Amino acid sequence: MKKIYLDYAATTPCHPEVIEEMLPFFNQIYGNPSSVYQLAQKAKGAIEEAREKVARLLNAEPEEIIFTGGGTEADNMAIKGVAFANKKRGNHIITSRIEHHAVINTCKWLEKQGLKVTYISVDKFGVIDLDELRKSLTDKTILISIMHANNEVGTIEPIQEIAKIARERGIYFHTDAVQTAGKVPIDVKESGIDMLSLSGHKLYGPKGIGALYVRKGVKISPLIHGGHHERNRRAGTENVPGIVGLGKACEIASKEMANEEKRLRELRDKLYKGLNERIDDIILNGHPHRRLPGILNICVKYVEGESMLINLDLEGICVSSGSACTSGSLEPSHVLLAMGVPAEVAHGSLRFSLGRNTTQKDIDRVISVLPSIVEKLRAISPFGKEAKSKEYRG
Amino acid sequence: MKKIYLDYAATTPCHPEVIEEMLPFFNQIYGNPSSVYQLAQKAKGAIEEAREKVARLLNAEPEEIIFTGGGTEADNMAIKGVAFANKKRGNHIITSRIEHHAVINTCKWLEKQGLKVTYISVDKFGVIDLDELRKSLTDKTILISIMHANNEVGTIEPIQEIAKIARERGIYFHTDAVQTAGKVPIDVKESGIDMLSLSGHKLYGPKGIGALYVRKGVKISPLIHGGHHERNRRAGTENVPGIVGLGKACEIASKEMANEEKRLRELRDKLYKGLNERIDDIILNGHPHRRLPGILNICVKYVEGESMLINLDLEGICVSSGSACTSGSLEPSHVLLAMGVPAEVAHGSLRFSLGRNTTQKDIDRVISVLPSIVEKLRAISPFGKEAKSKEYRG
Amino acid sequence: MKDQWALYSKKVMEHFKHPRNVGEIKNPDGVGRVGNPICGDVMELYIKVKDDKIVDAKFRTFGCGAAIATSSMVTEMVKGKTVKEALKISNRAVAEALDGLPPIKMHCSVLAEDALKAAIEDYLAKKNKKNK
Amino acid sequence: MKDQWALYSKKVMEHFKHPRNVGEIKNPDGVGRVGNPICGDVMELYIKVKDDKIVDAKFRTFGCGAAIATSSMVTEMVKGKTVKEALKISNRAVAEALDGLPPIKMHCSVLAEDALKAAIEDYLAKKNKKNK
Ligand SMILES: Cc1ncc(COP(=O)(O)O)c(C=O)c1O
Ligand SMILES: Cc1ncc(COP(=O)(O)O)c(C=O)c1O
Repeated sequence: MKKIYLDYAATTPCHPEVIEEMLPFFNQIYGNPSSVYQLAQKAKGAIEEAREKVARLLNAEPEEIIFTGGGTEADNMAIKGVAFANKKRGNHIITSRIEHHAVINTCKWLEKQGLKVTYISVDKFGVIDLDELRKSLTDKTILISIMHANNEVGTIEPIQEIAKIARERGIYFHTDAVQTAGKVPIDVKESGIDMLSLSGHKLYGPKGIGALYVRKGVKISPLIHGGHHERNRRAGTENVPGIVGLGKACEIASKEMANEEKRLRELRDKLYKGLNERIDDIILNGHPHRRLPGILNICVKYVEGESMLINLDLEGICVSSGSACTSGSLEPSHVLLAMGVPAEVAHGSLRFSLGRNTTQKDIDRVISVLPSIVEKLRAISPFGKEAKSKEYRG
Repeated sequence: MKKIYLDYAATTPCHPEVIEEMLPFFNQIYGNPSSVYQLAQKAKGAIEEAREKVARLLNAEPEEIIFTGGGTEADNMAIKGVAFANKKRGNHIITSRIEHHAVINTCKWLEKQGLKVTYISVDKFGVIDLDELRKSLTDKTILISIMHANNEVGTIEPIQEIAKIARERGIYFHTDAVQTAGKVPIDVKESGIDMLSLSGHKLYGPKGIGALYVRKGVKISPLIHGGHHERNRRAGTENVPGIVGLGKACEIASKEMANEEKRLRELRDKLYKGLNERIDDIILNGHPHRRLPGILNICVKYVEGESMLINLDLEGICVSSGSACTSGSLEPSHVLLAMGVPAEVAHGSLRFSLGRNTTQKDIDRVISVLPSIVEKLRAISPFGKEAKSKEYRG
Repeated sequence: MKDQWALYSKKVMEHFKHPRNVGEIKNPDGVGRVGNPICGDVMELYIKVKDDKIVDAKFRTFGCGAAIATSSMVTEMVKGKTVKEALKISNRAVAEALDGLPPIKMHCSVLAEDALKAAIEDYLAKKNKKNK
Repeated sequence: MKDQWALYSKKVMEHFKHPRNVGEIKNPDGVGRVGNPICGDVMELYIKVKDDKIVDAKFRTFGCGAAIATSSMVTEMVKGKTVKEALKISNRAVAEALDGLPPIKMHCSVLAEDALKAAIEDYLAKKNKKNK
């Protein structure tokens, strides 16, 4: 059975050219980039070339790119880095209710350290409330951290407007672009972004590598202390193969993004249309068009997400769910809740995320397989009989 | 010209079996370990197997192993983790003057955050002063962090005694074992170690992956916040290939360590003997026998380290120097200075570190090549004429 | 690497794929409903009792794979048992009968135990009423 | 990947491998000694001056690759120059003549400039004394 992978927002396979590019750095050009001899300087050179490629994807300067151990580390570094380096300027951070846990839990930790954090609401499409954001600004605000696009529903936030608000008040603006880098165009200069996180494994690069863009002049302190690596901003022997792989992935993305964006959007819309025609009581989550091209998030009423997901897996189809049960907590997706989706409906969410290898055939297969899975589970569900009736609380 | 790599303490090439083991995880078993479907659960399973292998190398329990982005991150996590989680118990940390910058600069940063840090002296062999350590204990001491073996000179510290002192007082003991893991036996249970850092790329695993052993019951807070990964102790999508590679590297090390230790010790001692016979005015740094098997650190008087190093590179020989000039600062090795080596002599240090692929022939080559390099540089040096004279301040 | 790494045991998957005793019992002797749709799992368990023995059991469940499998398993386990015996079925027993559950899913087995207890209590309450 | 990634340019390596003008000048007209062994680099620069023109220059250096190469280069550059012209040789000019130095090594070129200045000052001081 051919696997149909529709969870590209969770992680992506490495692009074959990425793997090829990385391989020599495991046991041929293996020198420590901090060393002086040629074997090491070649590794150092490869890092600098990768840095240029990452910078080019964002229209940044190479010196503004800091390699990290992933997207989560980049988020932590940006937020804690600003918090610790700007204590004298203030102690207030603004973020949103729909951020990734890498941002939310970092903010929660900072609250325990005495900082104040405001979590801005979103509308039913998952778009940040700009008025609420403006009103929550104080003299002590040092940072606004709002994601570029949400990882569950794909809604793209008005970051250019947010950047403007931040810049007018002399507040730093960080955006978690882990889901958007390499998927939609980003221009840090034009957008007025001060800091931006991205992650290798979301754009066909390897896992365990990421980058933080930090605009020249932004004051942040390191998250990881030690040697002089990354211009004293992130210590630790560089993950040379990972960095080289991320560089290659960014290079490929720069070239292929425009075509891929269009292709995925079409496939995704076909998928939704097909499912919507064949399954009753499904809801589209996220903004109808200001949304990442590859993401389709729906709620299927009266059934729970994981049980659909496992049935799909039995058919060789890999998707994800914002369902609580996938993480072992009882709370369903904080993103859907923030968008006003009732908890019992939110439990029935499914996220399809399309990518490089997704074909029309894959989409057709899902459309043909999911309806009978839903039917079967609704037959087991105590709410199944309520389908189409008004009794259901959803 | 065949490369002679003698900088295994800086980094190692990946073992071929490590690369082989990692490869499928780049684009075959590429699922995100947090996902539910089989593709992902296989990746999760591979992580847990790797965790067992790392645990076995240290005689730890698998749940006590946390994967990190490298040795530096592990050191940061241990020290900051204890500092932030034990604020109520105290604010004093004891470490040594010869720690890696990953430890020293983390401690310096904590000092800026208001903590107190004592840096213990070492004797001329680089062995920690246990009396000074005992005397510096206070009611507020929450952590002792002393490295297992020093990365520049290879001296092995009396960690069992230190662990005992710590345990008697209910103080946590962390050891940076980045240089020793996989090189000499470690038994965390028997030694009474509470936390231990190791790094993949020092033991023929990949760069950008490391691990922190944290004994059950030790209270530390995460360094990187976010998702539920690593039992809520280190957030971020797992670097699956890296983790698998580290696991394999630990498995190989468990098997080969004993033989390799003996072989390297012999080769290293031959190297020293050969150089000492052929070059005047060289000094052995580090403990004469309580020292890592693969490390030979010498000072060559009247010449500067980097200039030797580059001449050796021209002969295809890769070594390292504690010389200031390799890092761009003017201070020579803090380790040699702490051991009482005069600064002008410390500038002439060379570290040879032997490993898996080192042969007798490599050693012979170095012995035949280095003397003429030293001779040439001493002829250029204004102190060359002082060689063997008493005038030289060294 | 081990041959098979999976979230659920083969037994869990067996019961998930082919759940036993799905549905309702008309005129049941006891019904238990536990869980909460807001928390993501709800179990309804129906029992038919004859001479103090559970002769039939059925369920409906809204929940994850483990919730469905434990529901299926618990209905299998109670059939033929006396009410007293059935009351002794612990969540661990259900989990074990499924060759184990992942730690984060153990709460599903608790739910199964609770649903069974609730159904039996319902039966006992009704019986008491009748006897009075 | 670019063909050659290295710490030093080919020119630096050329001068490092085959440093020009190593040694001392007997009865020099000027000597400059700068740097400090404790900091890891010391340069000694000797000049011979005839009719206000530097006719010979030699050096001895304790230091890294860049220190040796800049010493070699600066001695080459001053030869044939008048004292006044030589005083205008900046550290940047030395670095440029070597096709650049890595940023962390720029201080070596400063040292070369300083050594040259010190040697010329020594020459001028001696000359002044003689002239008095
Ligand atoms: C003793 C010691 N500690 C820590 C580190 C840092 O480890 P990593 O390079 O994996 O960050 C190193 C090596 O660089 C080391 O030798
Ligand atoms: C929006 C967003 N931010 C941050 C992360 C974390 O990145 P990483 O998995 O590289 O740590 C992810 C994905 O996991 C994400 O989707």
